[in-house]
Amino acid sequence: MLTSAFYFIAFVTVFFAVMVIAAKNPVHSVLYLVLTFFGISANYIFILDAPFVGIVNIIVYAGAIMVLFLFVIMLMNLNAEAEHRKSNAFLIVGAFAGGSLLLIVVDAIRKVDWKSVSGQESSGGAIGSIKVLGKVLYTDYILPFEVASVLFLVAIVGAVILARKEKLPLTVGQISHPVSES
Amino acid sequence: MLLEIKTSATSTAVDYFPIVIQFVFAAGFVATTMFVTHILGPHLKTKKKLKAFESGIKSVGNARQPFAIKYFLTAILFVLFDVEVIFLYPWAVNFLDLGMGGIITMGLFMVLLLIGFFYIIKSGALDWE
Amino acid sequence: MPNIFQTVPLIHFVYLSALLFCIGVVGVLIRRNAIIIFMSIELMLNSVNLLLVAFSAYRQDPPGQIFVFFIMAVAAAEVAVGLAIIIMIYRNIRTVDINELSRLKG
Amino acid sequence: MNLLISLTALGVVAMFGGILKFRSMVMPLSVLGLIGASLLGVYAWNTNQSFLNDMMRMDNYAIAFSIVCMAGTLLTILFFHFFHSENEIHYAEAVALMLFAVAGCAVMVSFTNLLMLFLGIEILSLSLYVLAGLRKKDLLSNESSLKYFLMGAFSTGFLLFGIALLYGATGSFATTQIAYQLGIAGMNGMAAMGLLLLMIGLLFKVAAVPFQFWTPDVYQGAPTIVTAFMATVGKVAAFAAFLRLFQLCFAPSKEGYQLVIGTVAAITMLAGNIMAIYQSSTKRMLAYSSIAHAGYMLIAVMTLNASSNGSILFYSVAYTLASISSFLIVMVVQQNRNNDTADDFNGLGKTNPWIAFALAVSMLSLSGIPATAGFFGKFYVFSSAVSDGFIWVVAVAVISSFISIYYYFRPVIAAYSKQTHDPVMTMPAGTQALLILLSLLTILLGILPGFIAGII
Amino acid sequence: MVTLAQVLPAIILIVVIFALTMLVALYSTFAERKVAAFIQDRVGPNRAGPGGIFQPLADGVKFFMKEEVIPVLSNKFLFILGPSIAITASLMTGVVVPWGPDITLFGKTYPLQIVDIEIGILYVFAVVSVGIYGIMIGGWASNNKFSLMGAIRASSQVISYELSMGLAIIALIMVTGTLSLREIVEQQHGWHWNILYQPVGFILFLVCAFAEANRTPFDLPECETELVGGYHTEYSSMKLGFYLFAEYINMFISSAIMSTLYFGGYNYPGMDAVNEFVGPVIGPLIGFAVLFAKTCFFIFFFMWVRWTIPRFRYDQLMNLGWKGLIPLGILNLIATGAAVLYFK
Repeated sequence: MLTSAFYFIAFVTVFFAVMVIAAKNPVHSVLYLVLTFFGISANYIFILDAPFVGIVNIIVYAGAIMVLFLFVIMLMNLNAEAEHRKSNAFLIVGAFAGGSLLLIVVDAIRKVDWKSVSGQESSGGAIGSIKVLGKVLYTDYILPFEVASVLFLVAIVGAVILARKEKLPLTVGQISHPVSES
Repeated sequence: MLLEIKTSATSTAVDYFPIVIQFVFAAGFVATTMFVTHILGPHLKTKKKLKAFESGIKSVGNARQPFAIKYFLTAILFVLFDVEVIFLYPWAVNFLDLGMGGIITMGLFMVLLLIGFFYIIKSGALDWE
Repeated sequence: MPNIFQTVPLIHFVYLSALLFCIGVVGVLIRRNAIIIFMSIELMLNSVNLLLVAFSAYRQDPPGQIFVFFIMAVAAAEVAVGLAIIIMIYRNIRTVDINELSRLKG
Repeated sequence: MNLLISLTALGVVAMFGGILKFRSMVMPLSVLGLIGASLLGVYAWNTNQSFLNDMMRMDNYAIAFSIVCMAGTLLTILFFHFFHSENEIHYAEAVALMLFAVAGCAVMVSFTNLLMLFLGIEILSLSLYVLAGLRKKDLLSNESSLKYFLMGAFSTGFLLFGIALLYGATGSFATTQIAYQLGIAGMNGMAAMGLLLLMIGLLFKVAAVPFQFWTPDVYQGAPTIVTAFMATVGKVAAFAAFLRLFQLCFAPSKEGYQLVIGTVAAITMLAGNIMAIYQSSTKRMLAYSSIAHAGYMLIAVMTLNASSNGSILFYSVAYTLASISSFLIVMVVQQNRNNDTADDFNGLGKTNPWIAFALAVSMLSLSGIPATAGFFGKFYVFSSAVSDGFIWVVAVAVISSFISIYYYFRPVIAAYSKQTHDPVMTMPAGTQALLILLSLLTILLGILPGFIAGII
Repeated sequence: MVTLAQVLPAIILIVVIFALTMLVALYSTFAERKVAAFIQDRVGPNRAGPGGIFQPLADGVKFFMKEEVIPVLSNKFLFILGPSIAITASLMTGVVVPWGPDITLFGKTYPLQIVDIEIGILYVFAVVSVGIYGIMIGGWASNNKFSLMGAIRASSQVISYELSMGLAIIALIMVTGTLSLREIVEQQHGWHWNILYQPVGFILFLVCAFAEANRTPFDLPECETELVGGYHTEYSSMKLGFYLFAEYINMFISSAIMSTLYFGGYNYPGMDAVNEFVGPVIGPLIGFAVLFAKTCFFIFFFMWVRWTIPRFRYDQLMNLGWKGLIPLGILNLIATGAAVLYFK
């Protein structure tokens, strides 16, 4: 039952992921990506026993990051016509590159002896629970946690200075003269 | 066992399964209702009615026009703070167990967060005129 | 406690996340809209998350999931900065097509 | 650790310089702070402390590279101060971002856990994305920022996938644990794949061929001082992290991938140098030259023996000194003559002899002529490769160094042998003195290399 | 394996809760009009049935029978998707609410809660944050300036207030030490309601709940004086109905959650004695009735506020969210931390 659930979820996830890059309308892409995230979260919750990560995945990715994407796309009026497709050659090269990467990865991990990799019996406590994760995070991973707050500071400063308006003429290169905004 | 008093730890898959049922139920309800209204309601197509409504005046231009930057900035800052708030949950749950160490850790984090917040307020990024 | 992990082999998760990762890579390579490229990158990061959680669950080892939180935090920070860049560009030239930029350089 | 805290605090202070109206304090404070942080580093020398569940270790390697990065940042901030008015919008924020970036560098060079490596890289990269787009109304700067951002995020994906696979193979993110597990079980397919993807991610960050394609546009479009910062501090930190990762985790199995890195290094050197010849813009030429230098430094990563640490440190110092001053000179020329082709350097020897001298020294050092620091940088790197038997890589490196002389000398020759009617170049006060100081340091290291070479 | 026999109780409970939610939502519309009438000294709807009691049913039938209008320039699929997401999301939140104490039927004990998960509150947050898509997509797909503006305002508002709501909840969790709604309720047994420990947190939560549900005084997204109908300007028939319903369901559920988190849920003073007296079947039902009464009070409160307090201006609203509530939330967090450490 779980195995078939996994195959179902996996199939749906991959399908939506493909649709993300295939959809013409960016709004559709965003929605497909949200669905992909739901698929991944379903994996966390239903199969991998990691409910906290699953829910946080939805809150952070679907509830915050993708909302921001949608915001930007909606406000910028990016309709389907906005993007000229790359030529077919590009498509083929891209697909070929991705496909070969996949083949290489799959080939490398196919031969791994999984018994040595996993196979540890569960120790009883649910490691995906918020309590356990919180304990580990705030005892062993204090330093990365604080460093992450520096990262947030950088992001705050960066976002504020880049997104704010500035009343200057548009230029191309530091030396050349202003060009008119069209 | 679903909906029985839990005696031992069970895996989360079973715990969460009713959510799927609920979803199927809700989605089914929505789809059915939509379909039924579609069947029942009258279908009169008139051109004027299908135009975008702009207070009775003829609609002008594309609705999807670029917007004030404040909205973007609000959304961007929301994303950052949302993640910071998420980090607080596992801490709050273990608040008593972590003791002083936890408080210092989070205190430092909060100080940096507040510095960022102070910066945002002071730089006027959130001023709605 | 029914050991749920015995039912789905770990390698299937590795395949799944590798597949998602490669879809993301292809997306980056074939699209020109900066926002869609960025979304493909998010997809790549998510496939990494999936892989980490799968390993963490099968090994019963919490750090894997902790790492995922940090990836999410970094993704959020990246999104904030990245979309700020995209907005900045859009305000200047009214497009987010990366090839348009090269053309405008002239 | 103290070093990291003080850098962060410094960044926080600088961040408010603009909005709390103490702009004029920002530069002196940052300079003093950076010097203080370096002293803290010196103070921690040989203590080899590890922090908080072995997340990072301040060994001599970490301290040395932190100090190099901080010195680079110090110079960048000084020049930034010279060329940008304090009243310019975002002045304080830009300085703050540089300070945060160098905090990220300190994390990158001292990590003993892959999580820290990742966070360090991200702090550095995010700051650089923003700095590259600092000229918000300049399309080239915009493009630079966007390209750098997309490529950086893309490469982060590879890096992370590599880390995830490595975690799958070894069950840990700690370098000691990874090395231990790999020592027991050996490299299986998954670990090897993880290593490969990690390597791709890092090669992206250091701009090695075939992952270099973003570099020229990004370096050219970014404000020149930011370019200098990226090309020196950013690159040095990336290399230090690269080498540290491989020293800590993968050193025993180096036979497996040395050939790959060697090939990449060879192609990078050749491609970087050959492409550089065809550039008319000197700034763009320097961008390609930085790709070539990534190739030289990769040789040290490839050999991965006892002397690689010292040789890459020396190379970093030499490269940082020469690169910063050459970018600065390009900036001066750009501002005075509105362009930066080799012709714009005409007559520099007459009009501004000291600038021409600094140009000559930095170019000589970049091309590796004896009696400059660059020579010993290359010498150490090449000799450790030769001792490990990588004659062919060194041969390619030497050939490409000869190629590089051609384009490095172009502006120098123009400066000394051609005439101009343009007026004397003007530049902010202090620039010239600093440039001369950098040149003297370059020469000093070229004469007395032992000063730095042996310390780690 | 999950068998039908296992799932059946869950399904029954889902159906019951679903019916209840729908009923409450329907009658909330009625109650709203009656309350408005009461406050404004009018009679309110009184034609359909005695005292207008069948008015909501008539409204419901009308929604079914009305013509569907889908504007030509809109994106049809997304246009339909918007309200569907909105109502589905609002229906999903109710599953984690513990509606009553465990009930014993036919010799077996069943909890009156559809799912008891360890991170119940986070689940609610996740669903709420997904609910934004309904508004955004609907507003964008309409291809109408008012709708888009309304959608943008609504989503900006919702995300801004989500932060303070999170901060309020975190302070609560520091007291309770758990995210499971069931455990939170059980900790409040008798009189130990969380409102006593978290008064500021409750006020924060209450304000945010108003904003999240887009209720007055935070109903800027649909303020008819500026934006006609806001994000649902172009909607008609059942799709409009879904948006309106979603709002009422959200109001109901957030009232229930507020009662659960801060007002003891199904607990009431002296419930042990009552339970002993009436037995294991009636007792839980009384508990349920208590929760329901508390919820109804909050729904009434929502309506009361709507007809009493004028609407904010948008800049006031954003300033309140970012510069008022977030600092307040952080202060509350610090105070709570200090208090918890001091007393335990």
